[in-house]
Amino acid sequence: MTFEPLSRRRLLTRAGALGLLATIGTLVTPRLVLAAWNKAAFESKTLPETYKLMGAEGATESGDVQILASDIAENGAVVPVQAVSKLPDTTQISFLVEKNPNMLAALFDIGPDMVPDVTTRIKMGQTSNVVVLVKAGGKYFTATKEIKVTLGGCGG
Amino acid sequence: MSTTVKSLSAVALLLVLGTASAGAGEGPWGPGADDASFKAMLKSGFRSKGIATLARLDQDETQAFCSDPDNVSGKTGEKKRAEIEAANLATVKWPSDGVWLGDYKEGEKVAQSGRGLTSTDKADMVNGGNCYNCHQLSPKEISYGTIGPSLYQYGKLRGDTDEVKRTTWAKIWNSKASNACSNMPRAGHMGIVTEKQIKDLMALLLDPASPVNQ
Amino acid sequence: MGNPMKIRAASKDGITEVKVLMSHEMETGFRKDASGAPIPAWFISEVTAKLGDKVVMEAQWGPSVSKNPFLAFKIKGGKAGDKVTITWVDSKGDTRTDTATVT
Amino acid sequence: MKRWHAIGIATALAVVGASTGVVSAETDKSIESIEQYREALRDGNPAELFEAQGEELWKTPAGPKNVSLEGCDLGLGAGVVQGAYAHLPRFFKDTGKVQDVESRVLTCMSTLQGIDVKPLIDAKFNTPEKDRLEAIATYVSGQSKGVKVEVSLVHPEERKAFELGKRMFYYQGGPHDFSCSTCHGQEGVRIRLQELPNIPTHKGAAAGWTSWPAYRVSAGQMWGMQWRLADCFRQQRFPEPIYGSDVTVALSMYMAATANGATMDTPGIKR
Repeated sequence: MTFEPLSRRRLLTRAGALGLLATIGTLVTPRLVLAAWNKAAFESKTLPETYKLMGAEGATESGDVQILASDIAENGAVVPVQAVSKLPDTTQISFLVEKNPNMLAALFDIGPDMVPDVTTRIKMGQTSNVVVLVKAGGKYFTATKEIKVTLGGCGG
Repeated sequence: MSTTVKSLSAVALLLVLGTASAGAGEGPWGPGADDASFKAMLKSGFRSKGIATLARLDQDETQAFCSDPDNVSGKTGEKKRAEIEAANLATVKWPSDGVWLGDYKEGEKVAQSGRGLTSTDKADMVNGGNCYNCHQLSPKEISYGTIGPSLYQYGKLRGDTDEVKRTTWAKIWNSKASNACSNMPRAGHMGIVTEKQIKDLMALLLDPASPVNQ
Repeated sequence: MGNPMKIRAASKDGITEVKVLMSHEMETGFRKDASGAPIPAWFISEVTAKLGDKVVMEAQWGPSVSKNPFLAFKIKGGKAGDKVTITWVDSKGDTRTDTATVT
Repeated sequence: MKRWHAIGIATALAVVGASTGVVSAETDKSIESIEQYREALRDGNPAELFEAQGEELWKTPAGPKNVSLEGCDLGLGAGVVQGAYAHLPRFFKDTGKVQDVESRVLTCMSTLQGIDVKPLIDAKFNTPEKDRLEAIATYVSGQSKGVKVEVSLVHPEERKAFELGKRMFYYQGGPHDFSCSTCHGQEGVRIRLQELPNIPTHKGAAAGWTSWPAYRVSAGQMWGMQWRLADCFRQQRFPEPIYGSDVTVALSMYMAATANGATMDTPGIKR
């Protein structure tokens, strides 16, 4: 991928132009850490490396993290996934797909005003484990689920 | 491929439209769907695109017969049906070197692929057999269709006698040889797959080592 | 300037549930066009959600979020009449902001 | 239909021999899981984005005459969009033809806006020109969501379109001998994991007709019935049906009238 994502500063400048300037005061609360787009993590090609670049080495499986998704996706282009954390002080929720060329799909930094319950839709190139990685109390926890991607239609 | 289809399309549409309603008076169509109106609609409604030329709308005798649901259901056309089956059986080309079975692993690939011969495909691409679209074969593939019967354990249930091989080969080469209006394409006869691909499909169905027979 | 988002925000039992549809190609950079030339990556890389003036969520996305992205999340608090504002920025620097009223 | 189905399968079995070993428990589980997947998609259908675009296109002045499509008569009177889709296709006096939503919108673009629609008809799918038409069809269909399908067969041209559509449905051709009926003429069958509506029945026609236009998640595209039919024909290995042509409208008429009484659930979302 050859592009330069906007720096946080530029985002804020743009956002300011859009009338978000008034919120700067809120943005600098310590809870919502404003990281720049983590290019290295999004472009890394192995799970351990991605964890390392996210500062999530040593993440452990936790029953308090849930990944909700159907066992089979009818199409890999759109796979609905929901992550729920029951851990106190959850500040980040990420979705990773083990067998995608780049594992990290999406990362959500959530403030104290959020219920740690996020749903999105991701692309999967093939049947794979999908990992929800949660940061809570400064530590990382995971939940993993295999989602089968099927071939549909007549054209395949 | 193109030669087969061309020779088939040589059978004029006119003949087709005559045959379609043969034995059924006006056919099962209501007012307004007479042959002339239908033909005009086809002519104005389609255009050639890529390898899918307008000639593909010209039917052979089998297609014309099977475009009448009364013929398909057996309500009409009993005698014609037998003639069509005999004519299709006569088209079957048996393996040129006497070898029936190829490589089941290659056969699995042919069975998986539904590609080829559409208006967006190139003429020189390798066509698929479309098998999984309609049949269950290897139990490892959960995404299979049900328009055709399950072929899981096909060989295991039947053995590999010459009779089974002949029947299976004929079914793949020209499905209409045994069932005039089968939903299954005439894979060999219409040039959809090659003789080698059919051998590989034969192995997928009949080789004891094939995943189909586990 | 992308096409408008569709935002729904509904408050129930002290929780505001927000659902967002965004109009975006989300090109991975791995695809090729008809002539075989690679189609460059182009995707929403950052999403910000606010309730009123307060930022509640900041997301970073890669190109494996699906085309025309869907996002659902829950905010503690919020009541009918409050405003929910979503802003996205994509990898070309294009951006879009839309606001919905909580029902 | 029933009889055909029974005979077809019986013959197939006679040829192929008895067939056992279907892993049905696993299949049921797969189907259940796919149903969950589809349910998850229904909550947040990107088709809404296209509906919004279509509405804007409908209401924005365009073409040499610089007028909007708001004066377009979709059959319920000039400017009435609400419920119009549920009554299409229908016969229109001004054109002397039976028209579906797409062909009717083309008429309005031509007469009201003064647009030369030939390039729009000839444009490929998945181009900005065609996407605008799809968006408009999506908007119009959304204005009939929840409305009962009520297509008239009273006018002789409407009856004729229905009968011609029925005949086309069974028409085989191409190297694969496919007709629409090959896949859509039996009850309870699938291609791969995709269930196929049995179009000649009310239930099957309703399942098909009331759920298009639909957002296709596989490619992230918004497909109206014209695109749906064109891609069916592509997969049938037929030549290309011309956008808005009589044959496409006839097939829609056959489906819509067979679905009469069902409730529109558009725009839909599909694999």
